[in-house]
Amino acid sequence: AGLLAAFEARVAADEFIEPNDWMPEAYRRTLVRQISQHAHSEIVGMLPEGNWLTRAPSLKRKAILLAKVQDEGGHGLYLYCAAETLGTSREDMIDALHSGRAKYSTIFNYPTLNWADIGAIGWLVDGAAIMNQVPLQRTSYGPYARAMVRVCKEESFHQRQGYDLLLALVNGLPEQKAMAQDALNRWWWPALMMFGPPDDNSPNSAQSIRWRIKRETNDELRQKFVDATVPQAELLGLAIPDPDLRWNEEGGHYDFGAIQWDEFYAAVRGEGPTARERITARRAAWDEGAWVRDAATAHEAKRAALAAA
Amino acid sequence: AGLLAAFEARVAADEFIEPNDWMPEAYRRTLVRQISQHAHSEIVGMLPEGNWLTRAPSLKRKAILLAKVQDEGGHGLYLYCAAETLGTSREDMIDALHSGRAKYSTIFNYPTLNWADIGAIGWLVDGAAIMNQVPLQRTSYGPYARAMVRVCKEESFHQRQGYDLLLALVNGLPEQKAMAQDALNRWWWPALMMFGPPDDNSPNSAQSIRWRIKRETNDELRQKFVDATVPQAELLGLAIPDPDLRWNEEGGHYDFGAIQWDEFYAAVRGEGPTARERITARRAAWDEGAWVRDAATAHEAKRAALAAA
Amino acid sequence: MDAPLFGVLTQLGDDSLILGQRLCEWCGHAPTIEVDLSLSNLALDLIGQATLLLDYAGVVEGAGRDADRLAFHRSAEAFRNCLLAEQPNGDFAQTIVRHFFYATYAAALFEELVHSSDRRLSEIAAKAAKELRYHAEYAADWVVRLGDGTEESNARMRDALAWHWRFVDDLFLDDADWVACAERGLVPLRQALRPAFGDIVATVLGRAGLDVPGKVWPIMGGRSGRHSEHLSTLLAIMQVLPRAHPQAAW
Amino acid sequence: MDAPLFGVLTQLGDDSLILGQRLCEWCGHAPTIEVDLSLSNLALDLIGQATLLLDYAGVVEGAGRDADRLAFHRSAEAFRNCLLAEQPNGDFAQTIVRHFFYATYAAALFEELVHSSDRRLSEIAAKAAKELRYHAEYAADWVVRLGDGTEESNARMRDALAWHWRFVDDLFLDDADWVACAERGLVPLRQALRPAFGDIVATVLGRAGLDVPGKVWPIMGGRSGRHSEHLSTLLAIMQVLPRAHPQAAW
Repeated sequence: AGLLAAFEARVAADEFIEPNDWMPEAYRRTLVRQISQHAHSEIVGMLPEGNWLTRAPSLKRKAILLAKVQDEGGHGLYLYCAAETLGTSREDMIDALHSGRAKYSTIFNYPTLNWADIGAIGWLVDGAAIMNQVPLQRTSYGPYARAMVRVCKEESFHQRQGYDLLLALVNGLPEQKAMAQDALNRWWWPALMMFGPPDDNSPNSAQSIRWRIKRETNDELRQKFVDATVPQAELLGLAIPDPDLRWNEEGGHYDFGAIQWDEFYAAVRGEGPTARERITARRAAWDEGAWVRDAATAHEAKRAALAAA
Repeated sequence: AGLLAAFEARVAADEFIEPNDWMPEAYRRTLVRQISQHAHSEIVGMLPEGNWLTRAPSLKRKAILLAKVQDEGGHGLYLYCAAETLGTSREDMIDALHSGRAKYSTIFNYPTLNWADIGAIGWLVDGAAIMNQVPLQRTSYGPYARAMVRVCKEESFHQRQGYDLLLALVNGLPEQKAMAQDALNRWWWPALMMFGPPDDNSPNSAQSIRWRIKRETNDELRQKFVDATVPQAELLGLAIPDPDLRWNEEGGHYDFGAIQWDEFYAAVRGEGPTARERITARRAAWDEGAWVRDAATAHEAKRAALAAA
Repeated sequence: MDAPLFGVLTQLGDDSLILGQRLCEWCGHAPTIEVDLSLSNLALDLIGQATLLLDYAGVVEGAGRDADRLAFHRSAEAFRNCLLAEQPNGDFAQTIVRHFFYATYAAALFEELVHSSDRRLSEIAAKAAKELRYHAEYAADWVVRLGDGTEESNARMRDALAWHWRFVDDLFLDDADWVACAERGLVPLRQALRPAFGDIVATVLGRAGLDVPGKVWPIMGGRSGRHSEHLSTLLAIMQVLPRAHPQAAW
Repeated sequence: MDAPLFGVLTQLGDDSLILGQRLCEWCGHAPTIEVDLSLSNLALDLIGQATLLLDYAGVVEGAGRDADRLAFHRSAEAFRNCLLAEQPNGDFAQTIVRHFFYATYAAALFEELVHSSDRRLSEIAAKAAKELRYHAEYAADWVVRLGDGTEESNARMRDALAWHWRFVDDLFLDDADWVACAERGLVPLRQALRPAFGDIVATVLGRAGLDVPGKVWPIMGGRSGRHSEHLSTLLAIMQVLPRAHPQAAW
């Protein structure tokens, strides 16, 4: 109990908790769940973008997208490492993903249907991710906070690139501008859902905030995102697909329409439109790569045996 | 010996030999080899054309090509049945194909690189096949001869369709005409090789001719093909890629240049440009279909058991 | 232009075209030669139907587009086929379940379309209905064979059912164009065909020793051009020549 | 136009482009995240090299085409990449063997090209040579790991060697354009690089417990636009957007 009080005091004082420090089991469990879920999201998130890598319409865009997807893989790696400092293994986490025990962001279960989707993902999805992640640079668990510093820097870069891709489209041919509008139409609502369920239906939020695992509520972050994004859409000349969206003069923010939470919960249950494709692709990559990992292990063992001899 | 003499007399009198008739073992072996090789060629031959089925540039051409490839599968089926009358099983023949013991026409180890190749295959490859097969309608083995009657009728139809495809191209845009010329450049020499090695290097020919398994020599058939095809190429306005080709007034036929027999023998050894693709595709189809065939057999057995109970 | 009729005809034609295109991919790769020939046959029927339906759609549109123009020069979001039709072939179980659902639906639909007040549509339907009846029987036979076959084939069928069941609501959606044409007696409502579809599915799966899948979150959007990721890659291949040579005739 | 130099630059640029495109297909599907990142890295280098080389080819041609125009608006027979580069990814062993052969050849080539009498080519080569040296080492490490790993990995490597060995003569072909440029001191003859290539292959395969494949009938044609069936489908995907919207900028 004294340990717990000391822990809570350190957290309240915005000190970092490090791997070898004492921590409550619930704190550890929550972090493992959150960090591994974040790692899985980075890895699964490579797939919807990878879907257009082979079809990027210019060499420059192809290189930018390659570098972006690579960054995401890199984020996945540091996040797995951060989670490992909490005493879980990468294999266990991957197994939890493949068996459906672990979740990843519902956003990656939506399909990428045209080239503008790559821009919309950068602008909206990375944009929402940044809103979620900026506060996590000061989250209470040290390795996670430090990973977030690097992740956020790269995500901001991706967001600008996504916006730039869309700018080229809206300034292009009418059918290019139509692609951009179509992408916004499809990604807007799923992006708003990325902040999670509304606060009145988010049972773990209070404790996570007390423990500085989260630092702002879902609805606060969602509002920030809407307020930041609406002017950007206007600059692109694209219409946000929400007839109820309007500026609230008193509140100093945008009011927006009702979110289809039944769709969100279906996606959380793994029933999003491309959920089966995503998890099938990840499992196939893992299973078909087993012989490679086995071979590398076997070779390493032989080398070590030789070196020891 | 009396049996053999009687057999040879019947064959010499152009009578048909039927499955239950006595026949020399060498005759049976030669026929099994030739008929199954012909069947394999039909089945493997579906692949180079299937390669463009998904890319046929009009719905009409797609339907024509579908019907053509289907005919080829049908030919493969009757020919396997004809070979089965000689006491071999379809599974054995397929196994011989997949293990490399059995051959198929070397022509199908060349790639189909543009849409005009589909026309060139119809015109040249089916054309050469017809030259080879028309005499086989009178081959001494009854089931084979009867299969050939149907095959030849359909092949003539395919040849006209191939020529028609090329006519559309040579009357189209310059880049379409260029496709047609490119296809002729690549398919001409392989088509000439379809008649097999030159007579002075074709050891089994004499006996096959005596037994009416063949009725004309390789070189005779090749000459016929050249003489029939050159005027057709002229009608298309395409150049045959042979600087030595010229009309021989005295002989009343076309003289043509030297065939690269080393390339032919490489193809026979299974080293043609797409030989590995073809056999890999056939093996994969067979292996990946094993569970389907097993399921059908199991279901049939259960049904039979129920019916018997 | 009669926009609702154009919408209905492209929905019908695109279903046939895209499913036919998928079946073309099997050519030379099926489990037996007999199956290879059967799948080509099914594809041939579907490509034929697509040609008639899209040619008619072009006439209704009145903008000079024929079936080829519609097939080879539209981008994915202009296609109005159901999501079911564009699903990847997967293994043979996936192909069979997809075809079973589609042909069971389409056979019933085209049988009704024979009575359409639109003469040309009714004539197309008369031919198509006969073909699709055979498709439905062929697919149902394989559903039974594979469901009842081995443990492996049964497991593969369960996966295939789980994959495709999510697209059945999309298959039966009556969108605004469809409803408008239904009100004019041109087409039956798809929803009206659904109970009979359910009965056939239950009967056939019952014979196959397979359970009818439970309720799932439906995946929708085909009729309004919101497709899966699979359609655009299918079109990249299918349309490659006409796109590269837009002025060419073939 | 300096046609031989244009030919050489498109040969070089197309090799990078097509192999880079192939590696893009791995994205999200590699055996480990680390390998996924490495393959993206290799692809990124190759796409960068392709951009520099094809942009320069466009300048030499003087017809207003830039790298994108050359990459996205040529048909298969105008591509002059080696057959090796366009081979399908297959399993990871196939990808590694393809990359090992290519990078071993290309690292040596670009190291020589640093001394080209053409200043722009020499500058491009300086950057590329460093990258390709790393590619060759990365691939060689995996050749050893997989050859020496398990029975299965060794068997897969043997298959991969048998598949790709047939394309090595094509890789080293000095066609007329190449010879003309070699005579002007712009490029080294590829044949001159072959003995060193053979030595490296023998050494690495030796460490991997793999035999150098014996003599086979070589498959030729890449440099003159006679490709395998694999290139046209790769291009159908890669070029789909610029072909559908020829006037667009991206």
